[in-house]
Amino acid sequence: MTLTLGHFLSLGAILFALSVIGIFLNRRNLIVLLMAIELMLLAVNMNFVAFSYYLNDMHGQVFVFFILTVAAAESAIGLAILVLLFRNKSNINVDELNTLKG
Amino acid sequence: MIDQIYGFGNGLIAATWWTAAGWPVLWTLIKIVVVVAPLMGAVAYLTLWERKAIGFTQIRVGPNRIGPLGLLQPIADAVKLLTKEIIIPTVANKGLFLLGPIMTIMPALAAWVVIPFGPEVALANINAGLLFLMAITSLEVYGVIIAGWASNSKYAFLGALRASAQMVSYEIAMGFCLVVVLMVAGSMNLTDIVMTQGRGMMVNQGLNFLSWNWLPLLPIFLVYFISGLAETNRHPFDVVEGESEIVAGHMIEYSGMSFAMFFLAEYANMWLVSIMAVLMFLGGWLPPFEFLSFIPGWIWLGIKTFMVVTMFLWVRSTFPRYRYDQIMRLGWKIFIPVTLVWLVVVAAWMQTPYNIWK
Amino acid sequence: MLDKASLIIVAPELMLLAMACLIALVDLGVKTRLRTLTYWLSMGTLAFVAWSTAMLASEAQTSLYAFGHMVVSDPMGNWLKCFSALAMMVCLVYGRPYAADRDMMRGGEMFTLALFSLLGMFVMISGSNFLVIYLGLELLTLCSYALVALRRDHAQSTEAAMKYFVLGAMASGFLLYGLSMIYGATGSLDIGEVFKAVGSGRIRHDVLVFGLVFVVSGLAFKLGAVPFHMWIPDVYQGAPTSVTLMIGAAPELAAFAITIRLLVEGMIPLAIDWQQMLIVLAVGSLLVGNLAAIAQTNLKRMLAYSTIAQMGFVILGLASGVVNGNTLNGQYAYSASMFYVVTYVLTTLASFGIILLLARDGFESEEIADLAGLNQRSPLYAGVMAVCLLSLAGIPPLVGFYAKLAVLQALVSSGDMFHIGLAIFAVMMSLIGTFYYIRVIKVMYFDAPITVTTVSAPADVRAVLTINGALVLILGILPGGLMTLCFNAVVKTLAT
Amino acid sequence: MGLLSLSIWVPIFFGLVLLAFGRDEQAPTERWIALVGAVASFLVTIPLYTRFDATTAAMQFVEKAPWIERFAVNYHLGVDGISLWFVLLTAFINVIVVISAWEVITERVNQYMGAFLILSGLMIGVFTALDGILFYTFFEATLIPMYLIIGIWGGPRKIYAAFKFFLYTLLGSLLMLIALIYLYSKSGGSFDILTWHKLPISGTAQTLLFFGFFAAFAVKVPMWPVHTWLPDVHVEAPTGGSAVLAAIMLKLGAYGFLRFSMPIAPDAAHEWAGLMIALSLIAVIYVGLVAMVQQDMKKLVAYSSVAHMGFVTLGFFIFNDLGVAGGVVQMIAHGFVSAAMFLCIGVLYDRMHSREIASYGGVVNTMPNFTAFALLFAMANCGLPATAGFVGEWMVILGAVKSNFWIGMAAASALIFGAAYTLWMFKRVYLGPVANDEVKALTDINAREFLMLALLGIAVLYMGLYPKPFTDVMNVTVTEFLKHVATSKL
Amino acid sequence: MNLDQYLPVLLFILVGVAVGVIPQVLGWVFSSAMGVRKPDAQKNSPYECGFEAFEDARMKFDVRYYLVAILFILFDLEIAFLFPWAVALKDIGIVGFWSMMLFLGILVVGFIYEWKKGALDWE
Repeated sequence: MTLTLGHFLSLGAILFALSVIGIFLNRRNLIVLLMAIELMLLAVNMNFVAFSYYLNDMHGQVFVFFILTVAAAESAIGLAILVLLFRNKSNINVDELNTLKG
Repeated sequence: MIDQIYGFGNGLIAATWWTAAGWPVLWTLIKIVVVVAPLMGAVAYLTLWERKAIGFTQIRVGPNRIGPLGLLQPIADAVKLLTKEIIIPTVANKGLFLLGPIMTIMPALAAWVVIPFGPEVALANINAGLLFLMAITSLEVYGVIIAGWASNSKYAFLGALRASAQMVSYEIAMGFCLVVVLMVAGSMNLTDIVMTQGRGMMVNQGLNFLSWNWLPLLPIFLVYFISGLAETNRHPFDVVEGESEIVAGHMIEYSGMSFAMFFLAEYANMWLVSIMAVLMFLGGWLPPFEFLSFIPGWIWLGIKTFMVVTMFLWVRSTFPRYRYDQIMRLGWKIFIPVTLVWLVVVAAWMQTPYNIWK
Repeated sequence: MLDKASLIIVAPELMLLAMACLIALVDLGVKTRLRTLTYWLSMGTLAFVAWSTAMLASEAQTSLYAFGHMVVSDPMGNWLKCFSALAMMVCLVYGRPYAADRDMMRGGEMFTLALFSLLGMFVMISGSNFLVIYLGLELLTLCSYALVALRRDHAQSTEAAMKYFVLGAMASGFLLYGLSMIYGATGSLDIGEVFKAVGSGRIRHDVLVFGLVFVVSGLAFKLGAVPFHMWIPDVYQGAPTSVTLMIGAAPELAAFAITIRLLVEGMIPLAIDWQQMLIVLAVGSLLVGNLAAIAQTNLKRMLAYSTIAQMGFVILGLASGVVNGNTLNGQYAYSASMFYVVTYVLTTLASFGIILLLARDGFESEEIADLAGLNQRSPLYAGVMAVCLLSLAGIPPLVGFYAKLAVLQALVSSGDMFHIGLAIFAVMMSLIGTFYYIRVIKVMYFDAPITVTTVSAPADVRAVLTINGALVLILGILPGGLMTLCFNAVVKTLAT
Repeated sequence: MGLLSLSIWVPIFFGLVLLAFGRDEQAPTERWIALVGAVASFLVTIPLYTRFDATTAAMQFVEKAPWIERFAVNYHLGVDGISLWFVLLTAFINVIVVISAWEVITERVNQYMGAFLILSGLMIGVFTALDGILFYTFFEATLIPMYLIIGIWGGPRKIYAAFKFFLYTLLGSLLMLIALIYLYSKSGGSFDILTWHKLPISGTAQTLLFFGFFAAFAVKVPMWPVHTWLPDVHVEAPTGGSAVLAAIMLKLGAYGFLRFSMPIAPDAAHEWAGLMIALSLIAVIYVGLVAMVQQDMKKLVAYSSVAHMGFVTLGFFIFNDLGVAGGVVQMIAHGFVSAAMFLCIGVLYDRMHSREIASYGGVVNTMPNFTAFALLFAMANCGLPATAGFVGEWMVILGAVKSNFWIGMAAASALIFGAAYTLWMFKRVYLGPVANDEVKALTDINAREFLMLALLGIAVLYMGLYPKPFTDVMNVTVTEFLKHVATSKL
Repeated sequence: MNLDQYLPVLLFILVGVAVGVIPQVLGWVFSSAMGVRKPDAQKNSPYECGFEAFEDARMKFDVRYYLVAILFILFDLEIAFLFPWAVALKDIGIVGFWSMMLFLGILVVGFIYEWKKGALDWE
């Protein structure tokens, strides 16, 4: 079996879908949410790398590099907010995020 | 001769699956075993050498009962560990608990795949060798964290947190060191890094060792070496397993062969850090003086690595243990600024006409 | 690559960056409660940056590219930058006393983060490459997350920060996924190249549209359009009001800019496809925003839903640029949207400014009922608030009316009955919107005050707030200048 | 600055000056400033009449300056025979309103007076605007001060009334906005009303435009069945608010028919004239009947306003000069009369704090002077000859008879209802024995009230006895107007 | 894509895993076979100075560990950016040098900032 662009894109799409499902269906733990977000960015990276390789164009990989950086910065901030939330509410359940309604 | 063996094996079975996939895999496995087996030996005997060396420092004899001069001691230790009961605490996460040691030993070994033992003598001569090394050694932290978490014991958990915080802190300083080396070598391939050290003004005068990276990058070399100590949780940075505070850190719930894995990994890492230091700063397999170049490169490599690893032991037997806050302070507030400054200095140096790494 | 011309083009950004770093460091030595030194340094920087972008905007006749087509400097972008810098200044003026009362200024992070988020907006606005736009966007949103969480011991704002973070990150993910598809289809990250590739017609339409769906959803998230609006009410309500202002005002300008860059400059040949999507978004936003706002008792939350509804109008303008493949209407439609966004920001600033002003130590003043009898306590501030709300409702002679007029004109002039129907729908919705706006006016003017304390404010807040409110009125009486400015900016920008 | 600009901006300027004042400590000063402002703004409108050239239908005192260049919107003002009197009427009523509020309003005096002055300026703007957007701006902007006037100084259900007023009228005008924008596109980028008058438009478009404008103006007039806001608002509004609302604001809608609906979409206007006439007749007859059963004086007068405005629209849509001119005259007359009626009620209300007819009776015994005025205005409201109310209604009925006897018949019959409910109310409130102790304690009107009622009384009588100045001014314009409307644009 | 050189990498990782697994299995087998494996409840309880564990070990822990983690992520990425730059420095010359100096400058600002804020203090 040879790997074609389609395979990589499918993988990317599956990862992306998984992460979206993870974000919407996860009702338990915020950490899982953060992980789903990371997964989403990785799915995009998969796309970019695949395209970059098949288009023979380095820009896609450069983009991936930056996405990785941003992802790290994002998770850093996400973690920081999570810690704050934990200190303020003593848990990190998604269901507990309910004081803002209307 | 090696080519002949390879050819022989290749002709052993006349089928395409064999020549295309089967034999290359087997051949690679053989090569891996050729690396791993001596490595395991070296690890085993490093434990003995450690005890001996510390003994000498303290004007003792060290182990001397089993075998001549205690040379069979490591084997005895291995047998003992092999037959000890493996305890799995009832409250532990079973799967993760068993995964911990594996995740610890695996990177310690897998990193060796890119280490060149001479020109053209590396299992995988990949062009991103240094990157691979960084990546795979970073996995080490997972082993620690998994072990500490899965044990479900306070000491293990605290130990794991402390160990991982320490390891990641020093990884940054170490990373900066690697960047500086990369910068002067202009390549991430370890073979290239060694080879670039064999050029320059001093080489022309036969004083090879003066053109190695350790001299122009002396601060970096020192930072690297000390970070290496901290990365491997060696003395004087071994608060992680500080017996008097948190007994054995993340490994406390482990016993028998599971415990031995952590042990093995630590010593394999010591070797790894040492050989890396040699490759990056001490000219790898290059002879220190031109007139000594008749001695084969792998011997030089061995000698240098042995000397560096002995320094680990020497440090252990000499220095008292650091406090944890001191460790973190050293990593963040001293090493990072120092490496950063030296990085800028070297980069600027390379922009001047006095660049010695053209 | 690193030529002098490029450096001049990004000079405002460089200045902002340098000063943001400097202010972060200088602030470490500042000890006063109100961080006076940091504040004035920030204000000086912002003023300078606003001035320099205005200079660039008024001098430039065409688009200038720098760093190998990575960034572009055009009149539209520079004006938007100028406005966002000014908006940020106003945010800082209004927000400082509030933040100081709420223990948000133990450090100068608010100023540093504000400057960095402004830098993010600048980068977004100037981006001529997917990568640059993405980086700007992330710089902005990352700073915004931190800003929302700035009130560390306040559970509600932390919760808002978490929601903002999760949904914002997801939005970036959507946008990126779409961009990756467009990149794959066209083979370039450069907007100009993408435009050429899309226009060539050689590219598979379904792939492009697949990517486009994600890009539009990502943009809709950032603009706060239904059905991607979930974060807006929660974040507006939960965030400290001074931060609500920062994320609710200037970033809308930047979001507008990237929408123009990506959809119009990059993919105008696909206008048929994205206009349909935008229309759905706009209709949803107008419907949900206006209807949900009625039910609110929290003023911030109500303004959040009103934002959604207002964004519906902006999107409506964007969706009426191309008629039957003819882009002639574009300059009217896009300049109408730009005018709408700019005036919306101006109005939002003043209305949140009032909320900030009325909030005292330990009292948030975010319920609509808290405004009761404001007219008796302070006719000036009640007047400013009334002017803002009526402007948002689109009552002449306030600036919001001309914004709506411009958008409706763009819709109607496209000529077909469908667009006229949309226009009628939009005005019906804005009628519903009027209801909740004038309800607030009712509370301010007709109800008896709960407290009789007079409203006091620092001199700078008072002055800026008065000017801000007056501007809403003055621009309403004389909207021509700003309208022409937006029109010329869009025309010049799209010409190249 | 031209005369028209002056008449718009002088009151607005004084209004802003008043708003800048602080609290009620300075109330006396504020009242005087308001009066000075109102009188000044009335004075600047007088030259409009004296210098008006009644021999031409063209726009006079035209001012034109670019305003929003992006949309080719101009600051374009002008008056013709139709709109001239409204400018003066507005300024005049404004003076009366200021006087009426003199002692009555004690809270936030500056805002009250300021709102009325600004409102007056804005309404003059509506009557003089020759640019679609300018017109719309003034038209809508009047909502804001009126909303506040009702909401702040109104009666117990003021909030309901204020909202109803605001949203009803806004709903209509938003559709007009679409129509304006549509015309802008059709005319190739012009908001000039006079250009629109000449613009050829297809039949369907005319119908749509007609109804777009209808939505705005019918609500404002108000025509049946969208009149329901008016009684509520009148009841709750303060006296001055009711007076201005009845006297001027209702005219904005009727004026809009003349300025927009009919000349821009003449064919549609003809086509739908039947509907308009039907609605007007319903307003005249049915609403007249409704008025009869009211217990609340203000409500009664409000319904009578609806009925009177029905005469106006009826006059417009029978398309002859008697009808149209009669409609315009009726508007002016109603401006005086309805204002006076509401002020009378206000006078009573200030003393008794009740608007129920039942709480009064025999007021004539304690307030003879006042009752004399009240009788005059009641007669005018019935449309008895020699009062202002007679002229317009008579012209409209004559016009109606000319076009269709039965319409004229129906309209004439409405006069009887008008007389019935007005006089019945008069009888119940003013005549007979003193009903109770409160009425007994009433004091007659003071000098201020006398002045205000006298001014209106003079106007009503003058207009009733010598309507020529009013009709002369508009004759040429109305003829031109009818000629224009009669020409098909298809 | 030339991945030939990565075959040994993959195999070596597998070997590494095997080296982790096999001795443990052997240890299990030997200890069982020799009868030293006698688990009991006390022996299998977590170590806590001879006491029963008072509470769950997954307790709240010091926020500074989070801080280290966050700082690590950021600095590690700086290094990730330095890697390609360092390799190519000889080719990209003075422009590359100054670009990275700008980058490092910002990094240093952040570093000074967090130092002064006390983020690097453990005590």
